[in-house]
Order: sequence, then structure tokens, then C-alpha cells
Amino acid sequence: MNMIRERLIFEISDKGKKGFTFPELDVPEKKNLTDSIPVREDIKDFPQVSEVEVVRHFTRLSQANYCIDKGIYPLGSCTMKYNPKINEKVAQIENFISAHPCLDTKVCQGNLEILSELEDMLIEITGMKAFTFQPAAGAQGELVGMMLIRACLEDRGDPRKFVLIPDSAHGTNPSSAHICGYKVKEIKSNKSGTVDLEDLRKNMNKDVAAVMITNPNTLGIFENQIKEAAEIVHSQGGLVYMDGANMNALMGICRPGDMGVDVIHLNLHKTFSTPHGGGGPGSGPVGVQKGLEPYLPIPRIKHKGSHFSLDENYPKTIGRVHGFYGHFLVVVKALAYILSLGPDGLKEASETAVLNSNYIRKSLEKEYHLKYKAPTLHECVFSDKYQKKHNISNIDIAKRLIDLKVHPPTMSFPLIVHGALMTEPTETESKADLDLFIDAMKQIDREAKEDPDVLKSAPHESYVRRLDETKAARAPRLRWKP
Amino acid sequence: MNMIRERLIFEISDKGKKGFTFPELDVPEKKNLTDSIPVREDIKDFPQVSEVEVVRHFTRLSQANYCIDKGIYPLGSCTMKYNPKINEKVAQIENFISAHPCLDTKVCQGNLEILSELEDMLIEITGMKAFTFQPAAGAQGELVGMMLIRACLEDRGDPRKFVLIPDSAHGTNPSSAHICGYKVKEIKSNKSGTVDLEDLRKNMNKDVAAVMITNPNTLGIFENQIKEAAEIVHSQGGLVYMDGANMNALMGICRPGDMGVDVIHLNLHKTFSTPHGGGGPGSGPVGVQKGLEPYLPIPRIKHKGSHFSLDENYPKTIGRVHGFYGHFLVVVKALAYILSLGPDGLKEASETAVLNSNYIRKSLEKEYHLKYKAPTLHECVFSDKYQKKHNISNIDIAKRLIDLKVHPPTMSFPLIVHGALMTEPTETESKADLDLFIDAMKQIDREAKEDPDVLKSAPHESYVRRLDETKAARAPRLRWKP
Amino acid sequence: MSYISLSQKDKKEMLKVIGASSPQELFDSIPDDKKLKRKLKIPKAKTEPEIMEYFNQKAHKNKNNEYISFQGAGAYQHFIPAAVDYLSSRGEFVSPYTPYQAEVSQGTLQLIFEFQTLICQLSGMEISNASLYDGASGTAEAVLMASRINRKSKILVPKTLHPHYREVIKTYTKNLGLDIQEIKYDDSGQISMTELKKHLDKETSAVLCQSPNYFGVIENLDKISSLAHESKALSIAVVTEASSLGLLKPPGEQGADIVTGEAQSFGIPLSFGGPYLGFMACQKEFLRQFPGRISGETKDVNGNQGFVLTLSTREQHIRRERATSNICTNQALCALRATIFLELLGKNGLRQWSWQNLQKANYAYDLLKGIKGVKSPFSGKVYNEFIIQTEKDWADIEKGLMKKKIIPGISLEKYYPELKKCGLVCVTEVSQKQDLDRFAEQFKEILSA
Amino acid sequence: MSYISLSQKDKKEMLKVIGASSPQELFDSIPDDKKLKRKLKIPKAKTEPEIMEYFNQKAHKNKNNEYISFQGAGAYQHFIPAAVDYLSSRGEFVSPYTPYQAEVSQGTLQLIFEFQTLICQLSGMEISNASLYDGASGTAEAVLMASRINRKSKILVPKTLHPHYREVIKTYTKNLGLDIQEIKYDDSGQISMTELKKHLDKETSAVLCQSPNYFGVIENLDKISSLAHESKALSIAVVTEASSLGLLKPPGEQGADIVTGEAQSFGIPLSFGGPYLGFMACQKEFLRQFPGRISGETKDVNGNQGFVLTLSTREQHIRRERATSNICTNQALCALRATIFLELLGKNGLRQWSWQNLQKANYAYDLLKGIKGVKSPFSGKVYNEFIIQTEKDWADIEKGLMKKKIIPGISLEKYYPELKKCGLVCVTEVSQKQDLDRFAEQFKEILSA
Ligand SMILES: Cc1ncc(COP(=O)(O)O)c(C=O)c1O
Ligand SMILES: Cc1ncc(COP(=O)(O)O)c(C=O)c1O
Repeated sequence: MNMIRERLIFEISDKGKKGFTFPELDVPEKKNLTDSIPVREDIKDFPQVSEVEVVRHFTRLSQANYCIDKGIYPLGSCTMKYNPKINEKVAQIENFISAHPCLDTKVCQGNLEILSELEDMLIEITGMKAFTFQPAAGAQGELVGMMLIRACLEDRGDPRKFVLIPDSAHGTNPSSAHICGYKVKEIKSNKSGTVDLEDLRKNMNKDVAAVMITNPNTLGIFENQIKEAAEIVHSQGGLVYMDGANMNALMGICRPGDMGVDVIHLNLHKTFSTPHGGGGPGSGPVGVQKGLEPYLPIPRIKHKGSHFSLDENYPKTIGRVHGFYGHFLVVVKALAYILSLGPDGLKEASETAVLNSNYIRKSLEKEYHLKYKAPTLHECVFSDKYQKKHNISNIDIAKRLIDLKVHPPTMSFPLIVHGALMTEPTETESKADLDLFIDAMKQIDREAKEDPDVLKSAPHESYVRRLDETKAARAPRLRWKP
Repeated sequence: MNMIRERLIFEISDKGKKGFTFPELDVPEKKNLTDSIPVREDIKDFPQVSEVEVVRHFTRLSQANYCIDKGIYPLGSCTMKYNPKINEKVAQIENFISAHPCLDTKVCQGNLEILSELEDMLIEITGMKAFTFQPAAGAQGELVGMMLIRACLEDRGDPRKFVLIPDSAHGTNPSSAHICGYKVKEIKSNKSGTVDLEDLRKNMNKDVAAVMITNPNTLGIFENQIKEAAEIVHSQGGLVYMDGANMNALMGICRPGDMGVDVIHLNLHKTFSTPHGGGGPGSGPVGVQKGLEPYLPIPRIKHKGSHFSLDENYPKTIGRVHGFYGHFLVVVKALAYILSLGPDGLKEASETAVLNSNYIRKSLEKEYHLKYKAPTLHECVFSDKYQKKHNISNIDIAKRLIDLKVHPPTMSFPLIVHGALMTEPTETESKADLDLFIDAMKQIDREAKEDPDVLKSAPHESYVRRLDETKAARAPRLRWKP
Repeated sequence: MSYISLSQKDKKEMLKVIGASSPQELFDSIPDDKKLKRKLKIPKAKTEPEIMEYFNQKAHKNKNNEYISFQGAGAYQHFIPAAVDYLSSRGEFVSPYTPYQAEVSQGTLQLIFEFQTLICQLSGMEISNASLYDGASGTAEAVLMASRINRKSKILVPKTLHPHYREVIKTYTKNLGLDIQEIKYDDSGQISMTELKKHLDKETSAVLCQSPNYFGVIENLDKISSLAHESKALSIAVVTEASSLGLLKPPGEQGADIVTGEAQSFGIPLSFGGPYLGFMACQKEFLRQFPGRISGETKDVNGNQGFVLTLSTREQHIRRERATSNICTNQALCALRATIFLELLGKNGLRQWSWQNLQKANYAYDLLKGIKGVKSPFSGKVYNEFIIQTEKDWADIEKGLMKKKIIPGISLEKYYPELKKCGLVCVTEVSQKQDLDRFAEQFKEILSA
Repeated sequence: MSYISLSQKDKKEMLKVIGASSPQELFDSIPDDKKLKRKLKIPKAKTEPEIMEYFNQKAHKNKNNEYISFQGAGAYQHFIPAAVDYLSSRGEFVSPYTPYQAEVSQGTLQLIFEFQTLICQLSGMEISNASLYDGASGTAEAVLMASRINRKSKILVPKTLHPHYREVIKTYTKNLGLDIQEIKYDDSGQISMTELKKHLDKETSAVLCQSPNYFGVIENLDKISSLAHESKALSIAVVTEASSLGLLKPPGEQGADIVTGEAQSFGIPLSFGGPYLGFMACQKEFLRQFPGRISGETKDVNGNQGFVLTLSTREQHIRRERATSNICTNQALCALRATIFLELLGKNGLRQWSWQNLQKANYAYDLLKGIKGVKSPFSGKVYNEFIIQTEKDWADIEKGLMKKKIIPGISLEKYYPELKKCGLVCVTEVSQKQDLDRFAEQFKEILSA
């Protein structure tokens, strides 16, 4: 079905059309209230449309999106698992959504209990000692983690200067370290795709505050020397930060807290099934070992028996990073998820995520180059090396996948794999959907040899054809104008 | 976007997959409970799928539907107006949806009040004296209406034998009369498309129980001699039934009760904006004049002051036609609609429906044949007469409209217009959407002359191409089998 | 709030095209003396916040949320998975018309086809339609269908059939010369075979049998069908509690020719009685007399599978007064809910569900029967409803329990004056053991007061 | 409940392809001594009905539904049209990732483009991003951005800025060598110009100004911007109550270089504090230092309009530690809600909305000030929040009113110990006159008790 391009709402706006009306003002109107304040003119070109026009606009726009609810979405590092509908439903319960954040704690015990319970469960799942839910997403979690480390080291006398980050890391890692005032030093990966302990040892010294490790790393490979790495860092007084974005491989299998990790962030919007929303809201809770607890953001939730309260009495706290307590409704969904799965279900989820990923890896390893041969867990990173011979890049492959009704893998990283196709199916996919992806990838490999043009000009059967990103950046048009 | 055909759920089913689990049984299990009762075998081939598979299945299926929420839907006689979202929301309020129909009336005063209030409003809008909400849809409303007439006449001594129905009527009219034990006699339409008074007079006699009139009729023409027609029928002791499916043209403009109508049914799912749901549920309340009130179905809602009760004490009642009180949740939505619009809004809705329809009529009257030239209200019936010269039928036109992203008009009736294209835009359409339809119709007219093949083979850009209805009926496959 | 999408400018332009000076002018075809010369007397327009408040207040006048309830009798409280609500509220399902234009309605048509298949699987039949209004009118349609098939007019309706269904049958058949005869029940709470045999003869068009019946008792449908067939009458099975289909032998395997009933239990909320979901299924040979919409499989010009509404020559828009039914709009969206519900539960969930209904109801039945002063008038096996008889008037029991925020069930006195001091109690999977124990305790207390 | 879609058969087949005998084998790369040798100690799996009940019980422990509330202070109660909830809960919006693959994400990309346009129109700016986490962290980002632009380090933060925002700024800047100085307010409740002038100098990177400020008072942003510009400092406008943008002169027309804040008021429920919606807009010249995702218009190979995430060379995934921000996942779904909300309200609805907030709050302000023992510490004009000072401790007033099921607002004592016995009261369009009258009456009663 060739869609008609959906016009911008501004283009269908016309004077006097209305999509909503408020009840009449029921207090005596005082026109002079605006006498000495700066009042705006009529907002030129602000939309004026009817409710049906708005509903059609967004219904049609929604259909221009691919999404988990429509099919497999093997975007590596993103853990695009199914978002259970019951979680959405419980997060819409009236007393949750209408709760003001400044409510007297007597009036919001249920909410505090939820925050506290999820904290307990994440502690058990990760082996850490305490969690904060203030970080709004993974990246803010990293920043908070870095701040905690800095506060702790400062407390010990010297915040230090450097943070070590493997070359395979996600872009937010160096960026977060930087915003925390650290200089970033890159650590090499070794041939098996894990942190090169030699390089780590070489770079580790008393000027280094921390190392940021992702585990399993962004190649999907378990950092099996993480304990050893942690020892190297600890021995020099540094701390170990773990990017827990890939926790979906490890639930019930092993615990970062048992492996020398001092600080971790999780992505509730990955591992714990809360929806991505087309780019948020997420939630990036940060967990710490005992020594770092005093520095956690305030307020924290405390309880005496079954009474919960908010405690701000943490003199060493790094302070607030969010206006209130982070993304409460996301916390509700994550808790619903963990309670639904239970201990066996969480472990089964990780096992199945790894099974699905290895099934894809095995099914495609002839057709697609795998730079690192080490065993992988929940994801694996192919590359376009074989297809490059036919002048076909990972982007062409991705765009062609769109024609074949599956979402492409991640391509923007890890930077150590050229032409990366980072593939993470998650545990919720059916075999039929995995096969759909595998068959599409195989077809593309054949096409690369036999009909490369069909790849270069892909996608053919999408809402729009291949878009010109260079043009967008060169002459930016970032808002509508009449 | 060429869609992949969605498989039947049975085809993706596999042993052991689960989409839902119940809590464990919390009472002592007694296996012997089934000892002497007929217990079924395992249901062969009953689906076994996961929640994500179900969600994807129905998300994808939903996208294979055209709907009001996506665009203009000018299906004549169906009043496909926008279904406001607030109506859906109020109909989901917990105390409505979880109310058992046998609740003690003390516990469900709110529900009874709602039924009573909508009755009052429909009385005011139509000028009738009482309404019942038992009929589940328009057709059941017609049947109830006929039964009321029969009961009344029987009470007067003779139920009579015939019902007169204009040749332009909807198919449910004769069918309903028939199920009520009447023989149907067809009345001709005159040249201006309204009931031929002469023919009516000729056929009216003491054997005729009633005439069933649609007003405005299915050509969109107001039966301006309805009062005269009513007099003819009344003078012979017959009664006048009005099919109120087209009430959307008349709200606040004129009232059937003021024009000699004795019994009327309304379609809440047309005039009063409740959704069609892809074929129901609707609601077809029936209104009567005072003389027919004793025959209405029981129970009826009564109130003393602000206390509401259910009254079954109507010895002359025709009885029940529904298990309980009809479609309560649909009533809730219709009431929300009427309260939202108020008296001015209802009138504006009718006026705008008529404006929109006349705009289409005027814009297309050169290209498409209009058998009846009389002024029309909310809809008008074109035909394929001009296009037939090029061997193009109304079906080809309809299928081509699908390519052009608008829903086709009604074709199955009125039978007096050959190759009918019965077009009813409703009041909620924007001018842009009306123009989309008009332009598509004009393009099709051009194509009929210049490129008829593109019409004969339409639709080209749909989820499936033109379907073989003959095959479906000749070798019926009405359920899946492995 | 109005839902018009035209600006003043649009209106002006359109009027200009039409050649009229105002929308009012377009109503000139209505004689002036027939026009309403005043404003409608209904409350002035409300905005969305006011509508929300208005209905919240109405809902607040209902007090049902304060009670736990054991009412059934044709309307059952079951758990509804979140995915049912979410998926069935998508505008693409809610806002289209009946799928007349098949090519843009494949979503609805395929789901109806799946619904038909599920109903066939559950009922043990070969043909199902897209839905009927509800169980009661569906049963009336089945009666009409039977008499069309064998052109006989005597219909045997057991007193164990839901009283409302019996009333609707009467309303529907009254004008068609059908002879409705009621069949008494026996001590087991089942249709009395002696009575049935007494009434059954060659004039009989059909015998109806609801199982589990109004008393919750499971009938011997197999036997009844055989008797009916011996007299060349049709056997019509009626199901009001569709959850029982997951456990009981399907009517199609117990000799039923037509199965009809209410599928509200499949994911449709109580909703104060509607909209619900009538269903009907039958053996292949009766297809031409079958009422209602049917979705059928076919192919498009490219040979791809697709679905259309089919066999419409049975229907009113083609056959007019000779149609098999006048039904047009039916219950598509409710059928969608049922389809999603059943596909989520799947084979194992469905069995688990029926099993829990059976177990919990019988647990409560035993508890209540164990109370001094309570007995069971019937000996038949029950599914998830049962009758108990006490020493007090049911009205008093109800009053007492309602003070404890319990609704104990439904009094039988109105429709079965012979069954004095009896109540019909329903227990489904939503009741927890602790609720049942509390119910029994309070019941006991009231009886001993 | 688990959400796995593999059957046992599938698993077996897949393991065979892989060449493993069990899924556990696939974890052999994890050293055995690092594995958890026991089950996780979390409650055993719950089914959907149990989950529903669990959270209903939790919600029931909250009592907020019993109160009418006048709390604001950065989180505002406004009416949310039904269409916002419906549309924003569609799976196609809820379940995709950030729109990296533009061709299958045009829905999200176009709505972000519309959101950016709306934010620009409201703020009077040229550039907006797709969203930031919330108002507080957005403000911190603005501070960082300013110091990147002019490479200066002194930031002037008024005490009239929301205390939480001030705290977040401190947390964010602490490690970056920025010098945060607080500016006092004057008797009007506005930033003291004398104080501001005292602190403002050539070292100043930026001056922040929240209007309406934490006290509800409308600031003289125009003047502050001029002063800032005179010292070659940037003017950062902060908006915590976005509904005010429908009435007040846009910050862009009052000299602001960067506008940031919280747009929760646009259709996002209170949600116990999150997720909310940070927004940021700026003048064109600062684009290269601007943080966050941006959707930009472009064309496809056929020349058709389309949208992509653009200018990503500013971002972490390209520029890593030199990015303008570390933000990655942001608040897309909240931005969708805001976009639907604003497009529904439209030009007239928006104005009507702001106007009613202004009128109702000032009505209540006058009522309360009219009570003996109540005074207003500030003379400035207010939008929909205001401070009142009483003769009793605010805690006592709160206690008294809460007994009457009224939450009177927020005490100022914690963050402004100098403002004794003061409370911050917020009144929006959702309050009806009768609520306000009752509030004032009860207030009076408590004061006179
Ligand atoms: C490995 C890794 N770390 C961190 C992040 C950042 O998480 P967020 O997008 O929630 O800020 C991501 C997200 O893509 C990631 O894949
Ligand atoms: C004129 C007319 N009368 C009656 C009906 C029957 O209404 P329903 O489909 O609700 O049974 C229709 C519906 O299409 C109709 O158009």
C-alpha cells in the first residue's frame, strides 16, 4: 500500500477549527489581571484543527512506524523485548497517575512501597547494596555513577583525573565521564573481543578514578576476566563501573555485585521490559556497593516496619539529578515485570535471549562475517565485510531489511567492528520471527552478489524511500514555517 | 508498502506456547467432580500462542482495516461520523463495566438514571412519548416496532395482514415485517423519489397494518408529504412506522413525532456517534406515541423523584427481546454525545451533514448521474450510468476508490437506482477530506474514459487485490481446518 | 464540544460551490410547517471535562464496587486480560463499518473467520456465524431456524432454560404461529425425561436444552438429542456460560443440530447487561437456513488468500423479506474480544479456566450445603452455579449479606414460585478461597440470627 | 507469567542448529565461579490477575483520591483530553526505539518535528530539540550549554528558581569548575535587580530567570535579559509551568538566548513526579552547542518529504566525550502527549486555558488574602501560583485542612527558612469555584480556631 504522505498539522490548520474546549470560566473574570504583565500576541500559525483531524493525523502517523508490536526488532544493545500489556495497565491506575510528587508521605505509602520493593529486587538481581531511581535513562545513570565515584574518591582525598573506557563501549560512556569532569582514556580490546588486561594494567594508575566496563560487552561477549580487571583497578584505588545495559543476558545467572563491580546502572527500558516509546521515557537506576551508599542522590526511601518515608539526611549525597524521584511510572512497570516472571522466569528469559541470539548467529555465520569468534550471549555483531566485496555496506543491508519487513540491527557501534550489524533478538521472539529475519539476511546476501542494485536503492516498499541524511544536516530545517 | 499476508492464528500455534495463565487453584482440588458428567477431549488444533504473538497478530490485522479514524468513510445510510474518544472513555468507567445486570436497583441507580435520561432526550429530539433500549440494533428495533404495532392492532381486534414498504427501503424493513408475521407489499416511488401517494392510497386498506417509511428516505430526499401519507394510513386504521436511520439530517430541524409517525427506531450507532465496531454492537431504541406505550418491552425504567426502579408491570407488553436491557454501554456513549453537543450542536451537526453532502453532490453532478433531481439532505445517490458507457460499473468505481485512499459509497441499495453509489459524508469531515473524495471520483471518471482497465483491475494498492466473491459462495470455506 | 471540521472559510466556499447562501437554505425541501420552531429542550452543550465529571458522578451513584458478588444467571464475572482491552480498543477495529468492502476490511474479516473457527472447535460444529445480538435472541433465532428447516411448529422449551431466554422466544414466535410448550424439570434439576417424552411427537420441530442449565446443573444433552432425533425433531443446545465449553463435551458431540448461546464470558465485561455476544453454530446441512453474517475464505486476482462476507443470498439486503433473519449490524467488536480472549488463553488456559470454575463453585456449594439450615433442592452435578434452599426468605438473606457487602446471588422466587426460599449462586475463577470462606461464614451467621 | 514464544519443539530444533545440548551450555563462557549457584530470592512468578490485584492494593494504600489538592511547585494538575491517552497508548508509538531507521520511523520523526515547531512557537525561538529528561536536568543542560558557548564560568541563579532545579544545577556543575551564585529576591517576590547588578560582570556566563517563578510571580525577563546582554552574559529563561506560555510574552521576545523547562503541564499526568518532559529551545546561532536529539526535514530519493534525526555530530554516539550532552534515550512518548495535547487545544484553547489558570488562581488569591490573619508577603503579579503567609504554622494549617480532605499547597519553610509560615498555593483550571470557596472557608475556620 503506497501511503499518502501525512501532511504536517500546520498545513491543515484553519482559523476557528477546534479540537477541545474548556468549561466556561466560573469565577468573576478580571480583565485587568494582565495590566502590568507582559502578555503575548496571538501565536501566529499555531494549529487550529478538529478532534477528528488530530485523531486521524496520529493514527496515520502511528502506522508509519515499525514497532515491537508489529514484528521482530533485533536492534543490538537495545533489548527490544515485548512490553507486556498488563504493565501498561497497572501504570494507569488512577491513584498512581494522579499522585502529586509533593504529597505528604502518609498519603502516598503505596508509591513509596513500590519504589522500595523494586530497589530490593534489583539489589537481589545484581548483588549490589542500594539503588537510586532518580536517573531518567541509562546515560543519566552513567553520569550519576561517575558522580558517585568522584564523590567517594574526593572524600578519600583526590577525585583523580582519568576514566578508562574500552574501545568497544557505547558513546554515552565517554560522554558521561566527561560531563563528570574526567578525561577519558581508551582501553583496547584484545583479539577475543574482551578488555585487554595488559592494556588496562598499563593505563591503570593513581590518576585513574575508574574503569567503565560493559558486561556482557557490546560484542555480546562475557568479560570473563572482569574479576581480574576489577582487582587491577581496585589495587590502585580505583573503582569499577559497570554499564548494565546488557543485563538481559545475566538475570539469575550471575551478579555484577559478586564480580567486583562497585557501581552499576540498569536500563529498566531494556532488561525489564518497559517500553522505549520511540525514544523514551526510560529509567536508569544506579546500584552501588555499601561504601558508595552515602553519596546516592536524595531523597531516599526508608522504612520502619511497614511505614515508608523520604529521607534527605545524607550529608555526603551528590544531590539531586531529577526534579523529583525519577520515572515513577516506569518503575511500576518494571516491578510488574519482575513480579510476573519471578526467579525462574527471569532466568528463563536470559537463557532464551541467549538461545535466540545464538540461533541467529549460527544460522548466519556462513553468510556474514563475525570479527570475533568468541562465544556470545544475548547478541552478536556481524559485519558487512563479505558483502563489501560487492560494494554493499551495512546501511544497504539495513535498508533492504526494511523491505523484507524486519527491523535492521544496530549499525552505529561498536566502533571496533567496521560495518557492524549488531543483532539482539531478545527472548520474546518466536522461531518463526527469528527465521523471518534469518531468511531475509540470507536473501540479502544472495542479492549482494546477484542484484546489488536492489540493495543500494532500498528500501523500496516503505512509507518513504531512502532519506537524504546529508541534506538534512547541511541545510537544517528543524521546524515548520509557513 | 506491500504487506505480508497475516497468517491465521492456528497456523502459528504450537504445543505448549502460552498467552495467559490463571493463578493456581486455591481450593482443594476434587478430581472426581467430573466423574459422571460428559467431559470433552482435548480440543484438537485449538490455538497455543504467546501474548506477543497475539498482540502482533491483532495489531497487524487492525492495520489491514480502513476506518473512520483513518479517513473519510462516505458509506451511504451508515452515517459514518467520527466517534469521539471521550465517549469511549466514559463507557469504560469501572462501575459501569463491572455492573451485573441483576444488581439490586439500590446498587445501580446511576445506570438507571443514564437510561432514563437518554430516554428523555430522545423523546425531546424525536417528539415521541417513550423509548425502549432493548433492541440491540436497527433491525431489531424495526422488529420491535412491528411487534408493537401488531400488539396494538390485535388489542383493537385485528392484527391485520400487510405492511406497505416503499421500493427504496433498506432490506431490513421487509425482513423485519416478515418476521413479525406480516406480508410485505411494495409501494412505488414517484419521479421525485418520494413515496407515491397515489400508490399508497391504492394499496392502503383495512388489511394493512402499517406503512414503514424512511425519512429522509434512502435517496437522501425528505418525504415532504409524510403528514399526508400518515393521514392516508391513519384514516384506514393503520399505523406509521418510521425507520429513523437517517435522523442525522433532522436533529433540531424537525421531529418525526410532529409528523404523524407512531413508531420509530433510531440507530445510536449512526446518528449518535457510537462506533460501528466493524459490524456492531449497535443500539436501536424504539420510540412510540402514547397509544403504543403499554406494549413496550419490559422491564421499563420508572422514577419517583430521584429514585429509579425497574418496572415489569405492563400486562400488555410484547415481552422481552433482549436478555437484559439492551446495550447499556452504547447508551452511555450516545448520552455523552448528546450532552456534548447540546441543542445547538445537534442542529449544527445536522446542518453540516447536509452542507457536506450537498457540496459533494454539486461537485460531482457533472461527472456522475443522479437519477433523482430533487433536493437531498444528508446523502445523495449517484449511479454509474455515465461510466457504464465505458463498461465501468459501480463496483469498479468502488474498488478504484480504495486505491485512492477513500472508502467507497454504499452500493447494495436503494434497489431503485441501478448501479447506485449512495454517498453520505457526515458532518465531521473536513473540506480537505471531502475534496479528497471528490477529486478521486473525478479522476475515476476520467479513467473510465481514458484507462478503463485500471478500474476493472482495481484495487491495486491494497492489502489484497480484488477478491473473488463468487468462489467464496460457491465452495464455502467458513472455518479453518488443518 | 462539537465535532465539526469546517472553518468559517470552508463553509463559505462550500456554500458558494453549492450556490446557497446558508446551510439553512438546504433544508428548503422540508415544508416549513413541519419544522421545529424552537430549540431542543436538552441541556446546553458540555465540554469534555464536564462530561467526564457528569459520568463519574453517575458511576458514583452505583455502589457495585463496594460488594463482592455471586450473581451469574446468564451474565458472568470473569477475569479479562489487559491485552483484550488494549487490542479491542484500537480505532481500526472500533471505527469501521461492517466489512462490505472486503479489500479494506481484511482485519475484521479474518478475525471473524478465526472467531467462527473457534466457535466451531468449542461447539463441535461445522458452521458458525459472525455473531448474533445475545444469547436470548440467538436462541429465538435458533427456534425460527429449526422451524424453517423442518416446517414444523411445536417447540419444546425446558423450564431449566434461562427464564429471559424463554420470554424472548415467546416474544419472537408469538406472531408466527409457533406452539411453545414448556417441559418441567425433575429432582435432579434436569429436564424431566418423562415430561419430555410426553410432549415429544412427530409435530415437534425442536427440543431446546441449556447445559449447564439455569440451575447450574449439567443436562444429559446426549440423551435429549437422541430422543429428539427419534421424533425427527431437531436438538438445539443452548449455552449461557460459555466457559463451560472448555470442559464439557461439545454439544456437537452430543447430538445437537444447532448450538447457540451467550459468549459474554469470553472477555466481555458485565456492562449492566450489554453489549454481549450471541453465537450460533450448526451442522453443515443446515447452512442455507442459517442466520447472520458469515466470513468465508477466497482468493484475490493474484491467487492470494483473502476473506469476504459470503452466502449473503440468505440475508436481508439481497433476499429482503425472504431472508433467514433480519439481522444486519451484529456484535463484531464483542466477537473480536472473544477471539482475542480465547487465543490468549489457548488450549491449556481454557481448560485451566473451566476447571477452576468447576472446582471453586463446587467448593462453595459444599461449604454452603454444610451449613445448618441450607439444603440443595437438586441432586444434579453442577458446573459454576448452583441452587441452595434455606430456612429464611432469600430476600432476608440478601439483605443481611448486603450489609456485609456481599451479594449472595439471585432469588428464584420470581420465575420459579414453586422453588421457595431458593437462590442461584455463581462462583467463578475470580473468587478467592478467602472470599468463599467469608461468604459461607456470613451466610451461616445470618441463618442462625 | 512468562513472555517466551518458543515451544519445546522450537527450542530443540534451535539447539540442534546451534549444536548445543541445552541453553545452559551457551553460558559456558561465564567462569563457573562467577555464576550464581542459587535461585534469586524474589517472590515466585505471579499471574496477570495476581499482578492486577497486587498493584490495586498498592494504589489503595495511596489516599490521594480522597483529597482535593492545591499543590503545584513544578508539577501541575491539568485536564487531559481522552484523545491524548488513546492516541499515545497505541503500540506503534509506545513500542519502537529511538527512530534510528528513519524510513520505518516517520511517525515518530514527524511528531517530533511538530513538537519542535510547537515549542518554538510557544517559546519564540528558532530551534528546539526532541526533549530532555525534565525541567530540572534541562536547566542544568542549559547552564552547561551557556558555558560552552561563551567559555565563562560564573552562573547567576536566582533564589526564585525552583529549589530542586537549583540543586540539580549544583549536582551537574559541581565537578566542572562552574561558579554558581545565588541572587536574592525583593519585596515583589521577583529577582532583586540591585542584587543582580551587583553580581553581574564580564565573567558571568549566564543569568537564569524562571517566570512565573517559584513564588508564582511573573518576572521581568525582558529587563533581566537586557542586563545580562550588557555584560555579554547569556539569558536563560526557565519555565516550570508551561501553561503560562499561552498567555505570557514568549521568552524569545524578552531577550532570552536559551529557553528551557518542564512541559509536564501539556497532557502529562502528575505520576508521582515522572516521567515528565524537559524541553529546550534556543536561538539559531547556538545550534552547534545545543544538546539532545533533533528531527530535521529532508527528502527521499524520489524527492518526497521525510524526516531524520539530524545534526548528530553533536551527539555522544558520534562525538563521544566531546558531545554536547550525554543524553541518548529522552522523553519521546511524553513529547508525543504534549504534541497531541497542544494540537487539540489549538490556538484558542491554549489561550482559554492559560486565561482560566490566571483567573482562577487570582480569584483564590484574593479570597485567601481577604481572610483575617492571611497576608501576601509579595506584591508581584502572579499567574497560577502564589504565596500566602498566615499567623499559624503551615504544618498546622495543612493538618487541619487535610482533615477536611484538602491539601492546601506546599510549605516554604524547608527551602526558604526566612519565609516563615508561608505556603505556596497552586490553582489551575481543574478547580471549580465551589472548591475554591470551600477551600477559603475551611482555611478561615482553621485560622480562627
Ligand atoms: C551499552 C549501552 N549503554 C548505555 C546506553 C544508554 O542508555 P540510555 O539510552 O537509556 O540513556 C545504551 C543505550 O542505547 C547502551 O546500549
Ligand atoms: C435505512 C436503514 N435502516 C435500517 C438499518 C438496519 O440497522 P442495523 O444495521 O443497526 O440493524 C440500516 C443499516 O444499515 C439502514 O441503513
